Amino acid sequence: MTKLIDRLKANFRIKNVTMQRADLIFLTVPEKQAVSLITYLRNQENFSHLVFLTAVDWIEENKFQLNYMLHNHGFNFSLGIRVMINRQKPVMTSIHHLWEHASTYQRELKEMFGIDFPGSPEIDQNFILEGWEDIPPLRRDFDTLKYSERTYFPRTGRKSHDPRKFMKSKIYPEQGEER
Amino acid sequence: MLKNQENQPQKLANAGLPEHEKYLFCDARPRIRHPFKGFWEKFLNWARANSIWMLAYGTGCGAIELRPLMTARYDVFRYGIAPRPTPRQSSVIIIGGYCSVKTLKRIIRSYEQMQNPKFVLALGSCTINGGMYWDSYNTINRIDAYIPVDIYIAGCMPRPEAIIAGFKKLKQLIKSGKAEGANLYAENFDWYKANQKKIIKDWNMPDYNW
Amino acid sequence: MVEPIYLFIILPVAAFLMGSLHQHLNRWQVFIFFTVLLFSFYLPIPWLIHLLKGGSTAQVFTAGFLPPISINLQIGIEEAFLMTIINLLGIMGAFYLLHHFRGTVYGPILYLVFIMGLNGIIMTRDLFNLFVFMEITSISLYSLITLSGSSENLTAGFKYIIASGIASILFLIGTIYLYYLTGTLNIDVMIASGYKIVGPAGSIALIMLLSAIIVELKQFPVNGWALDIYTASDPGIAAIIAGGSSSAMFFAAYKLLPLWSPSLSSIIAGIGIMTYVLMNLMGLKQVKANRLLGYSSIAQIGLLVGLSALLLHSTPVTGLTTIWIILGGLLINHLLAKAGLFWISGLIKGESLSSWSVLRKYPSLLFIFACLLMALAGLPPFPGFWVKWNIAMQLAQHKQFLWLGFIMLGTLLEAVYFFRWFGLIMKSELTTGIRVRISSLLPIFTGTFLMFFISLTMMNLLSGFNFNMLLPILIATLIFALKLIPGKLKALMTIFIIMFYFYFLLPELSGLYRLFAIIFFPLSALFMIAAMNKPGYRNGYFELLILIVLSLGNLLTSHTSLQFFYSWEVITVATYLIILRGVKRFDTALLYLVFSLAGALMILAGFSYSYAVTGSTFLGILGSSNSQITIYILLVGGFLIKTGAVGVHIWLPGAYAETEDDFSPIISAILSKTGILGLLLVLLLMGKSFAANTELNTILGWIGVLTAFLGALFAIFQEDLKYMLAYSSMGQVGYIVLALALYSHLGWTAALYLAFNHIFFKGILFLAAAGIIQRLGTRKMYEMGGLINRMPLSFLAVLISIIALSGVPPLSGFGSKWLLYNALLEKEWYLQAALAFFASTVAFLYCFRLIHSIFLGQEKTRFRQVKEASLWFLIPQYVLIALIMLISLFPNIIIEPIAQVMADFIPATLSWEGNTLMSSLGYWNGNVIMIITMGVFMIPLIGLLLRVRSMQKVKQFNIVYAAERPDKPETTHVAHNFFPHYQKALGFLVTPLVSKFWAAVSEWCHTIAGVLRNIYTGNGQTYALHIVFMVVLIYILAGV
Amino acid sequence: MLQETVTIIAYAFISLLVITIYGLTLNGLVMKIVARVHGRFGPPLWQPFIDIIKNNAKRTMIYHGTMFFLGPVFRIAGGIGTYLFIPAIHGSEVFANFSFSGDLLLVMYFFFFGQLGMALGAGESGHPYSAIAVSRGLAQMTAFEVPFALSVISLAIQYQTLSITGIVSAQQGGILHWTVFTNPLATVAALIALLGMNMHSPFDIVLAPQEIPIGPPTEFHSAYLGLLQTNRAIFNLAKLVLFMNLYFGGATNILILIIKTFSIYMLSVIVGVSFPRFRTEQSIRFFLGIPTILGILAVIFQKL
Repeated sequence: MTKLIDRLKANFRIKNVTMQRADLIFLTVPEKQAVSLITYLRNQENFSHLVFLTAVDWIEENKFQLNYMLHNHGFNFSLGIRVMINRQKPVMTSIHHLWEHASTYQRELKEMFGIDFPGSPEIDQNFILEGWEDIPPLRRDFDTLKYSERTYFPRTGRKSHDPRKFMKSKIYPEQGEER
Repeated sequence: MLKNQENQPQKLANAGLPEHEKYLFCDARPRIRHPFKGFWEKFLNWARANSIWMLAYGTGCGAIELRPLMTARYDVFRYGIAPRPTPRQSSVIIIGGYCSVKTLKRIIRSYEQMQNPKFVLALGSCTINGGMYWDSYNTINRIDAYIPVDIYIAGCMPRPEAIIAGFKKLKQLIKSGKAEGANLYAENFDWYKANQKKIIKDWNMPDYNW
Repeated sequence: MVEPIYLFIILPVAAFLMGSLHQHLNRWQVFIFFTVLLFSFYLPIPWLIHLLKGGSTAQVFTAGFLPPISINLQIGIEEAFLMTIINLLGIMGAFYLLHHFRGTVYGPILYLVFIMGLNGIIMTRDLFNLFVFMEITSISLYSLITLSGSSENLTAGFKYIIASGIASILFLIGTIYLYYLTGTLNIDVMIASGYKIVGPAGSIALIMLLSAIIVELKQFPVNGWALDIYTASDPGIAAIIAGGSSSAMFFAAYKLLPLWSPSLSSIIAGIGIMTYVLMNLMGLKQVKANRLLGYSSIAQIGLLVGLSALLLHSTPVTGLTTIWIILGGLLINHLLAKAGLFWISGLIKGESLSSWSVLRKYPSLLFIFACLLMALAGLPPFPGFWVKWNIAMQLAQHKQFLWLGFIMLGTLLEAVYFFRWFGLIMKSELTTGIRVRISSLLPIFTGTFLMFFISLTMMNLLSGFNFNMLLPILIATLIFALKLIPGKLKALMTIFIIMFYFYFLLPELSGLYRLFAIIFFPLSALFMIAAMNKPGYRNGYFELLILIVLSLGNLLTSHTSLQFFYSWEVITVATYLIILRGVKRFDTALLYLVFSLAGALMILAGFSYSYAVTGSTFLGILGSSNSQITIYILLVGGFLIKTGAVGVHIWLPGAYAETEDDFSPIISAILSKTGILGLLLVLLLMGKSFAANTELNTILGWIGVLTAFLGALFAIFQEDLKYMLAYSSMGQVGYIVLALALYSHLGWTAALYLAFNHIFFKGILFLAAAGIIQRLGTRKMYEMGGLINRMPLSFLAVLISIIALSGVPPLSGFGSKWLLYNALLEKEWYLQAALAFFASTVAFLYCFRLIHSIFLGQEKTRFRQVKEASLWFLIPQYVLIALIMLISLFPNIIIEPIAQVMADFIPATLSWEGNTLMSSLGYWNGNVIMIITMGVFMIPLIGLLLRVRSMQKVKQFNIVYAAERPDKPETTHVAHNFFPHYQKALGFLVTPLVSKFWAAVSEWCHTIAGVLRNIYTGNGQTYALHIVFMVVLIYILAGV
Repeated sequence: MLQETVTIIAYAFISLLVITIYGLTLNGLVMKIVARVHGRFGPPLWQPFIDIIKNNAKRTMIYHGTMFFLGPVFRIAGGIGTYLFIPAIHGSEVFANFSFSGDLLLVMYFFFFGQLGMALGAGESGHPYSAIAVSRGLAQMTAFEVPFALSVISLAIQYQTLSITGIVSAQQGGILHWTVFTNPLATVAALIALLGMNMHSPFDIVLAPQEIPIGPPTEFHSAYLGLLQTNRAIFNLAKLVLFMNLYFGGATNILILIIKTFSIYMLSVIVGVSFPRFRTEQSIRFFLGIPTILGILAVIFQKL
């Protein structure tokens, strides 16, 4: 697999190669090279399977990290591709022409993170949330608790317990409530 | 007990629908249907209590608990309870656990398509106060803000025995003439509708799904 | 009376004068030309009158000698007649050619010589003289053809001169031999001394002569050169060749006919009729109008030759008049019609068949064209029809059934390409390119008018004048003349005329015929109310309708099979034209015509066979004991085609569905009953001892029930509303056929009850369909839906009619089913009963699909604004509903008269007990059933009505849609491919095997025609080779 | 005359009432039996009565249009009519119903009256499932009517009458005179057809509770459903009584009627609980296969 990485490094600006497991490597490419790298992997290196496409919100660095997980069934080997994109203007090139189902992931990302993939089919349609009007809910600056309290008529008198401690106090009350 | 509705407008605006679709849906307002009085109503309530048809619609994870109810182990058919595939013919809808906004829309539709008298049985903590999803951006916290609930059954999830107990309680309510959720809904229709519309943003259906 | 010899003086003198003095004559030239032609036309007329009055045949002897030394001319009735028409054609042709001859002097001269030659061929009784006149004709003709000097013309003329040269040589050698043997050149003497023509020399002489005549007559296969002439030469000249030269040559052959031995005669007959069939077969492949006409001309001459050989040899003297009329009629029919067609072709610039569509801009020319085609195809009211009828009768009388079959095949093929052409003209794109000149039009119109006149004469001669037979045509013409009256008024007039006719007709009819009169007249008048709906003049529609309906009356009143057949053909043609009016593509109408004509030919064959054995065309008894099976098969087969029985049904759906919406009810409800009438008549007239017992009835019954079943099965898979109804009609008529085949009182009562019921409900359905289609502009059922709110009245009508159709009590349909099953069980046709029951349950499927897809389900957005169907459609529908309700409540008012009529033929097995109808197996009281059904319906209805206050009326999208909302009405309406599971389970039964079969038949015909056509290479040498081959072949066949 | 008419109508009412009560009880009993087969207790015997009362006690109803409104009325009129044209008990004046107005053919065609009306009502609801289910139901109906028709024809040959009363009286005088013994092929063919008519599994794709919620009645509720349920009891029993009359010697008193109809019904119930479901085209092929051949054989044997 190191050969593969070497081959990739010859043509692409690969950084942060992390060997997660024997069969899983993560690497980072610049936004500009991402799609050509993926296309190369799919067509030349037999990474025929797009396992998933997700995002991570690095709010502190003002970045979104896109994770493309590709899988090569011949070697039973997965390759994670990290792409850091701008958080202020989150736009990424769509890869639905490579895998049709990528458009579903992209719709989800559009809805949950607000990352746009121009040209992806049905990208602007509702995916899970019907008629969401607030900022995308999986961004870290979205406060779900506040939203829930504001929206969903919270019932008063609700109490939260740490299940472990609570059950312990229920089952072994003689040990005392708090330790 | 129930207010009269004479002073309210009889037609609904159906503002959520585009203009060219308005003719496709009925725009009548639900009306309060007053029960009979005395023995006759008691008799009818007895029949209603002993023939409870529940809508076979699993709205959440709790639906898994309904299956054992109908099979040999718990056999709710004994109590005159039977599943029914269409809301038109059902008399009780069971909210099976957590309820997202998307599901709520379908619940409202199904509930409104049921015929008066109709009852609601809500299972699990999530329907009561959100349960473990209480701070989620997409799970409602309490179902009774949106449709009138007759019986809450606590638990996460409630066991079939608990559900049977809930049904028994519902039967008592019906027999005593206190399960008038449908009329309550009609009476406080605007309040319920406002709550529903507050969270369902793309309201692409009529105000009342006849 | 002018001596005919002057003809041979005046014509050449005039030609000589015109040739030598043409610089001085100028305009007088035309005058001389026509005067001379007029003289030649006038010359035979006094002779003809004289001879018709019973005068004796005149002989002209030249140079004062008597035969065998002299050359003599003869003017008998045949000669006078033929000369009259040929010279008439000559004048008309000359008139037409006037334009063509302008600027040349040779044209008129050659023309005069040519005419003289023709007259000579006809009149001369001398073999050598015949040769001379043939040479004169061919040389003048060659010059006429090559007059314009184009290379095409020259090639064609050259081929012609080669062929006629070979023919001349053969003729000359034959003549020399004959002279050697008999010592004379006079034909009469030669015939009289026929015993001398023996031995190898004699037979060779006859064969040579025969071959020459066959070449000159352009018989198959030695006619390649002739086709090129027809294609290449000027249409005016082609007309003269097709009409004049061929006729004269035919007469030469006719004269020589007694010379030949019977075996040679039969070779001639064979060659003639084969020519007729094969030329018509090859005509199928033609795309050029003139060549097509050439094929047809050759075919017609072949028919003439074949017939004369067949008829004259088998009956030397007796019945000669009929044979003369046949041959003369055929000749004149061909002559005028073909010349007319060639003349029209001269007006049109394009060569291809479709370029004639320019005629659509000239309705009168189009009318003439249609008349000429019909005349050639042997359809009434033209001479061709009478000829066709008499050919069949005569050939049957002489037991020439094989030849009759071939001739019928040829007729059918001819009709196919002619009417395909007509359809092409009516339906292909309008072309431009026509030059209309008065001088060209005059002969065309005169010819057609003459044809009507001759047809009348022939009718007079053959069957006696019958005003009734003309009445429909006269009234239709009358209405046609009132061109500018609005359509609505015409519809009203039509209705009144029909009812008036009915009023006068009814007292003349009795029993069965009266029932059919009720079917045909008041009900079709009722359906015609729907025609009030359409704006505009609708020229042609009402004329044809009234032609059809009044001819239906003639069917009922006809006493002879000729009258019946005449009206039958009129109905067929008029229906074809009316279908062609409505359809978008001509093939549906063509399919209808081809199948109908084939059926008509079968009927003709049946009638002629019956005539052959009984010697009478009287419609009282058909056939005698040993011929009944054949007659039964022929007639029943013919009528089954009309009913659209399975196997020959492929014309039906298209014809019923594609025609105009307000004609569909008439054709499907009423005209389908003509087939039923025919079947019933066959069964009645065959004689009870045969018809009641024949095993063929069982086959007929199976055909009926299979039609019922497959019709229903086809219907359920149709997406098109009218196609569904059309297939349904086919199925329902299948039940009627089944009931007729039972030959029992109960069965026939059931049949007529079914017929009435079918008219009622199918009328409603087609009318309702017409109303819906008019409003919606589509025939696809899945595009409709939810129309119950927009068209409640139509909905109610359709609802009632489908209940009546499906046979659900309490409406009238159940009565028909009850009668049918009782009859079937009584006759012990158990499996048929089961299949009929299956068919009636399958009918439920399309009934429901019909009403659901159109009226129930989701209303489509684009049809929200449609209004109720037009009142003119609703009025007849509701009259019919009233009738259905009436016969449902009181079934006896219709069953009793039917049962009484049927009891005249077969002892009754039905009995009445109050309102209860009893058969040997069961009982049924329609009245009580209706009351009980109403009762049990009212009780729950009242119960439900008590709850009406708690009800909320909702809209179309307020449905339980799995907790979703429907997206669009178009995607929510379930209508397309409504019975996919049926398709999976029984779809294999509806594979269009029958269509494939007939398509294969048509394909094979075309392929054979294409292969045969290859013998005409266009090369003169090949054509010469053909002649040699033919001589050898005749030599071998003659067996000397 | 008037008195006669009134008497006949009164008798018909009594007959109808008895049969309705019996029919509903029979439905309850069958539910109970099915439950026992499943290893459950099942609902009480009188559950169908309660259900009908409850459905009629619903306070609101909706309607889509006139035909929707009339659909259940057609259906129950069809059920009642069918029953009333069949003589229920041989020799009894009360249970002779209106059998004087028509014969077996009338009954066979009156079967369709309710189905057609119901199909129309379901059609007007505009619900796609209704249309799909009607299409399936009608298709299946055409198929099972074939063996039934053949069987009836065989009977007509055997008894030379189409009158039901006539057929029943021909079977009197001992168990061996019943059609089931004298004409077993016809009986078997008809009983298989009955499985289809009763729309129990394996022929219940019309109602298909999971895929197309209960088929044609998807949109029907409240009092409509009450009518439909009542009809189910009556129509069901009408069919059973017809089969009893045709194949099992009829009944001379109400007890025999109950025993015989119950036994006939048990057949389809037992088959129903034991077999999985056919798709529509499979059931069409099935009915046009062996049962039809049996029917044809029955006809041929009778004709011989």
